Amino acid sequence: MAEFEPKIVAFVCNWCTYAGADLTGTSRIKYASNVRIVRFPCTGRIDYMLLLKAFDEGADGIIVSGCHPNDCHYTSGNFHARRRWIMFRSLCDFTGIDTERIKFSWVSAAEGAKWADIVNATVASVRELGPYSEYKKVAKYPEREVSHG
Amino acid sequence: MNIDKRLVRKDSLEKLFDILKQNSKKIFAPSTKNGKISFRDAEKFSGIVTGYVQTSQSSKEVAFPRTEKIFDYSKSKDGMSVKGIDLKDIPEVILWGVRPCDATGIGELSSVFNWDYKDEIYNNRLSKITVFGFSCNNSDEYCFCTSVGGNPGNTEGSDILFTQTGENSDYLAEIITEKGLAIVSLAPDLFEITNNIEKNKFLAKVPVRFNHEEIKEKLDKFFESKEWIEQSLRCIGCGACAYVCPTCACFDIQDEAHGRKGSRVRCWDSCGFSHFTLHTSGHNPRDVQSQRWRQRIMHKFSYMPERLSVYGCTGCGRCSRACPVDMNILEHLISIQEVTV
Amino acid sequence: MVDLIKRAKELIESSAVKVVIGYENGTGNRTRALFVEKTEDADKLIFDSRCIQNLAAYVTKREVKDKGKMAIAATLPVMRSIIQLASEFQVNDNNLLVLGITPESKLIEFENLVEVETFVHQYQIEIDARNKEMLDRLDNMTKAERWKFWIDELAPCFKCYACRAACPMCYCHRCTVDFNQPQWIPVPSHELGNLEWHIMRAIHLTGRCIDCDACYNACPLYIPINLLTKKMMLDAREHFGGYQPALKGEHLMSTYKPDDKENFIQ
Amino acid sequence: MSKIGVFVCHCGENISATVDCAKVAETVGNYDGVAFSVDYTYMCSDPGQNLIKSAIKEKGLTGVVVASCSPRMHEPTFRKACAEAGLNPFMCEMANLREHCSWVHDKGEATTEKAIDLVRILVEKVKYNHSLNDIKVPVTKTALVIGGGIAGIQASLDIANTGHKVILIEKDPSIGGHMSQLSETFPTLDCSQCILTPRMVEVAQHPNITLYTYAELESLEGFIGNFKAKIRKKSKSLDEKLCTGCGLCTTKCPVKKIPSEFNEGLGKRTAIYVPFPQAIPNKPVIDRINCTYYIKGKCKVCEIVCPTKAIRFDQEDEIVEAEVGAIVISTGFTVKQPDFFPEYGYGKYPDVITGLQFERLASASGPTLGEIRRPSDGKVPEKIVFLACAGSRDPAKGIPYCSKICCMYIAKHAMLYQHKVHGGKSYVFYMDIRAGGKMYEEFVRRAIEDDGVNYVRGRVSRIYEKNGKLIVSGADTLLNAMPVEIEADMVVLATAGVANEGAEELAQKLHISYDPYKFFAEAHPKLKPVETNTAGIFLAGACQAPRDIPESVAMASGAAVKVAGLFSQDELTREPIIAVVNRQAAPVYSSCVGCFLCVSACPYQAIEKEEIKNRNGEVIKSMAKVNPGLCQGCGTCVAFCRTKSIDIQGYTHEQMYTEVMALLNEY
Repeated sequence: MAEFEPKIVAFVCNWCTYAGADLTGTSRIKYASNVRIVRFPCTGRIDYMLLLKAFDEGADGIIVSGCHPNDCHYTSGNFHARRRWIMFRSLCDFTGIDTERIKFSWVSAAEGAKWADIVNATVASVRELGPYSEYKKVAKYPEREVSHG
Repeated sequence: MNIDKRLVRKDSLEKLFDILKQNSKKIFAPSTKNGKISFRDAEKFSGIVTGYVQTSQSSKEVAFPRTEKIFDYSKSKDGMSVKGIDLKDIPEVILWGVRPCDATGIGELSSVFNWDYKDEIYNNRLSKITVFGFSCNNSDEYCFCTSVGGNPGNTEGSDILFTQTGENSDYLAEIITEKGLAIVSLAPDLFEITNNIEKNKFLAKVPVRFNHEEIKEKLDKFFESKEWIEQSLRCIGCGACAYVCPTCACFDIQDEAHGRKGSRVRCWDSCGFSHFTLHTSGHNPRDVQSQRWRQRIMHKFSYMPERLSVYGCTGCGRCSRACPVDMNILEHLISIQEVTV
Repeated sequence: MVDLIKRAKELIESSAVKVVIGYENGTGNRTRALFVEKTEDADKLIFDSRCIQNLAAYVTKREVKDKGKMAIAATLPVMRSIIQLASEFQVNDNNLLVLGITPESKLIEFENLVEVETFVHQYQIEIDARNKEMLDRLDNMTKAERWKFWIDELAPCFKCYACRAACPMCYCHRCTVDFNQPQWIPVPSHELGNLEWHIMRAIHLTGRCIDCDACYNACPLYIPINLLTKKMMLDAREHFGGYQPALKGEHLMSTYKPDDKENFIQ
Repeated sequence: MSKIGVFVCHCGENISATVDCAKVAETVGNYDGVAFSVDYTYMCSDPGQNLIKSAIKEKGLTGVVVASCSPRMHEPTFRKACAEAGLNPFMCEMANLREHCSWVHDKGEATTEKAIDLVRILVEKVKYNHSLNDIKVPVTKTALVIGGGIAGIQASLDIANTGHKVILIEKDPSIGGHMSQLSETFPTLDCSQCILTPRMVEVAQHPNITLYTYAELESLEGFIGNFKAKIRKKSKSLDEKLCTGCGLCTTKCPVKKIPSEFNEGLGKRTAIYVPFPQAIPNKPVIDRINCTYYIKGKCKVCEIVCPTKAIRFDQEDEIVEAEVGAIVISTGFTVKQPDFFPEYGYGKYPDVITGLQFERLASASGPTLGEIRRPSDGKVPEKIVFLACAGSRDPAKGIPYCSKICCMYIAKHAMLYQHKVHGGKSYVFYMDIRAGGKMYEEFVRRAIEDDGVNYVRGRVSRIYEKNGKLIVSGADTLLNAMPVEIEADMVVLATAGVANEGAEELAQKLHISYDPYKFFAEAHPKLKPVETNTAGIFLAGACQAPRDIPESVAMASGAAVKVAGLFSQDELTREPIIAVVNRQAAPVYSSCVGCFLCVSACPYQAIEKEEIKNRNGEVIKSMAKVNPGLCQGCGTCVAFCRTKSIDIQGYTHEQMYTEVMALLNEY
């Protein structure tokens, strides 16, 4: 059986982390190809429901990343996002959703290397955790997979 | 067929349960969780509760699940392929401990699923259900089966109806249908021949509180009444009444899509919800709660008898018990009867 | 409650208000909401320890609101709800008069919502021992146990939305679950649909819930969903300091502090 | 039905070296709604762009996905190409196959798979894209400058010189600000008024500048290009048109003992007064609090002596309304007040003074005509002590920041003292000497080396009086914290520069943000130092943080350029990536319930209350409305809205949801 390849979805802001990931590219720093980036204007725009949707659809891990505090292009979107994450994480933890599968980070446009590190670390830790089968079971994920071969 | 009456010893009930289990029957019976008695898959006889007036949810879910897949679909370049659910996968089920009002409800539900289109999935589920009715020895202030044509020992809808003959006593078993007979044939020894037992004296006394025919007639001229607003001011518009009701049959069709694949599912819906009738345009013919309350009563006591020749209410009283704000349907029906149009 | 009946009669008679929302005796030992529009109906008003329904849910109900100025018999949780509703611009002094009922069951009338706020702020929101114990039990579980606990507890939920309907803060005309382009929360009441609905409900009530337990009391299936909002309230307290509904307060979740804790962010 | 065109770029070999571009194009070409799919060496080249343009025309494409480099690089290029072919530019999306895929992963199936995923996400997203049009906002080409110090003066002149109208308002009777109070300026020691007053005159005479002194902002509404300001012109009790500024009234006024604000309390003025001789406008105002007529109801000496009968005792405040397109805030700063330093005896000992007071003593136009004489007895101090960081850099005092200008002006003060008092001894207590700036360090060294100022590194714990001397008791940290006591004749405190009183209220009126010290906040600490969070409102000078003159002037010119840039067009064009609140047919109108939590979440104060009224004018619904002039499109409101009533164009609920679905499912 092939080694488990985690599916990682990254929700990033346009101005810092997306640009940071661009810099990773420009700097030709290699990282695991398991991650797929979804671009948002700002972390403030990231709806917590989208994180759940990613798990619904079979993601094994999630990265949420934006500008460092005080560096937000929109001055305070990331502060608002952070407060939401605090409560969202707390609720996830309380309901038993695996918060170890959701990595939050600040990656600036200058931190190309940090982006590669974040991705690699997330892929490694999710690989360790294995497929998120508890959630997939509730989301009837495998059933969907096999129903039409 | 003629109703065959047998005696089942109190102790034989567990034996019957075990025999049915040995015959790999799935048994749904009332059990308690979080203080609520509901029909659940019963593994052991000891888990089954007795002596309850009514389960908090009706047994309709076994025939009409709150969520059920109708078909799977997938899209490809060659077009769309649809795969219906395999009816063979639907299990044979014994519904144990159904009160006569619920058993009657099954008939009312069936009339909705068969009046024009014959709903294959529903009918298939129904065909695989054997209803073990249990007559009511007790009732409470919410019960009003007798006002809507039922009674605590009504055989309608049951395949077998058990009536306990006094506290801690044996059961009178009325074998009503072929399905019931089939059960008897699995454990013929447990069903003893008996003299004619007068079951009525063991049944709960449920007084007749209103005349449903009269109510129906009244409702025909009652549509514009202010009474609806008065009655429903405290209604908060949830769907608890509809979801515990044995006859409410409203459903929503949803596509759960995942890329090129997906499933179409049917799930319960309620006319009490404000968005139930919301049009795309933004217009909502039942814009306020009083209109939705009116719809609930009219549907059960006017539209259904008119179109399907059945009443949409079995008098089980569940909606009143479940209502978080004490909307008591019996009280409101009585007041409709009393109000002069 | 004689004082309340008397006051309700005066208010109706003088047309100071069009409707007084209070409690009356219901079926069996139950109590329920009463809407007094005529003085003679005021005699049906009662108040005792059974009266726990949060009547604030009615002040945003269209058919009640449309009657004109309302007065409401308000216990502490109801008053808290009203302050939160006022801070969200749903009620104001022009459309609502509060007839307060103190924790000692005394009638106390307020000139305006500012006075209600002052009164309410004398009391902290406390979680009762039974629920505290449940929360502790959950805290001591492993993540997997908590997951199982909630999947099992939420399994019977058939999405009748009684919790939503009974909650004074769930006054939105279009709830997120009613939003279908896209369909954020699955409509069916399967495991996923139930989990996501209750997570969303808890998040939307974070910083707004005043812990009246109306959701739990309304649930026809006794699902302990109030634990979710209680936990959110406790955690919000821990992270951002205590909160009380306030007329001109900063909303907990639509504001921030530059030094909010972020030890989980890399 | 969508007709999407997908254009996969090889970027020479930058992408194709690790990604099988042909396979990407082929796979995606099979997806629903994809009408055209092709790979090509260089999509950004002319032939590449022509490929896109002709496909749009020939295939009637409704959406385009260019799978190439980062959208941060070429999104404008491809959107423009689409527009040229007649497709709305916002129907074009870019999949980042280079920076996010080919450059960071090795060649292989997984990399090509990822490339396919990235393209698929955007193919599905673009199906939900809508044609968007740039937002046009008309511009009123008049600027409002608030505060007539050097920053306000510079900004006004710069804007006025580009040919645009300026309204300059100043709360005091004269423009000039703190700079007009200064004696000489560092590091050149040229006379402050000599360089300032010509500018003041220029302001007064400039045809494009309307000057309102003794005036404050009452309220502000509107948004970039379209502000409506109400200005309160406080009553001067004077008909300015008739007044010739002869000054007779001020000489005859019987109330002569009012401490002069201009002289920082070291001189006196009359009740009807001109703050200083070179004031602009050089016309008096009556200080109603101290005027005998207003106190007792009689006097009117000024009215009697006025040759043009210009005095108006019954004059009332006047509210002037002005429509302006941009605003420059240059309200400056203030210094910490005396009661802040009980340990230094300020207020208790008359010879403990502030730096600003010293400026007045050293000024040729000051109360001592430029001679350094101490306030108590007018003696020339033989020993003088300067304390740096009086309040600044002291978290315990609530001012953790450095006031920035003090190190330089202390050096200047000490130097001026040494120049004026031959044989005098001066000491400076300092924490660090911060003299970053052109010729600044050299200036400080001159004070120490050429003029013999004694610099002592250490803090002063207290100042007390003994035998007519001020005992300055501190420690020299460079000498192992050896206690130092100096018997001084005069002490000058370099008091912390702080935000003006009322800065908070002004910020709220203007809907701009401020920092914890109540200084106005810039939009970005590095890249937008003169912008505020509110589009169309700019900052200049010390209202943003303590600033020296060259910095204030530079900021002012920077702000002026921003204003001029704004005024260079008749209409503002803004990207339509902004939030919108949904609107529906009656009776729903909108799913918004008007809780206005979004208002507190919005960093730009771009959300306002909209009331929907029926025919009788009764409000039937209150709901949120996004001001397209102010919204910057961050989407913070979107994630807050419980009813999902706000959406952000270009990143809608449907688009983002679809991206996540497309990412994890087969299509």
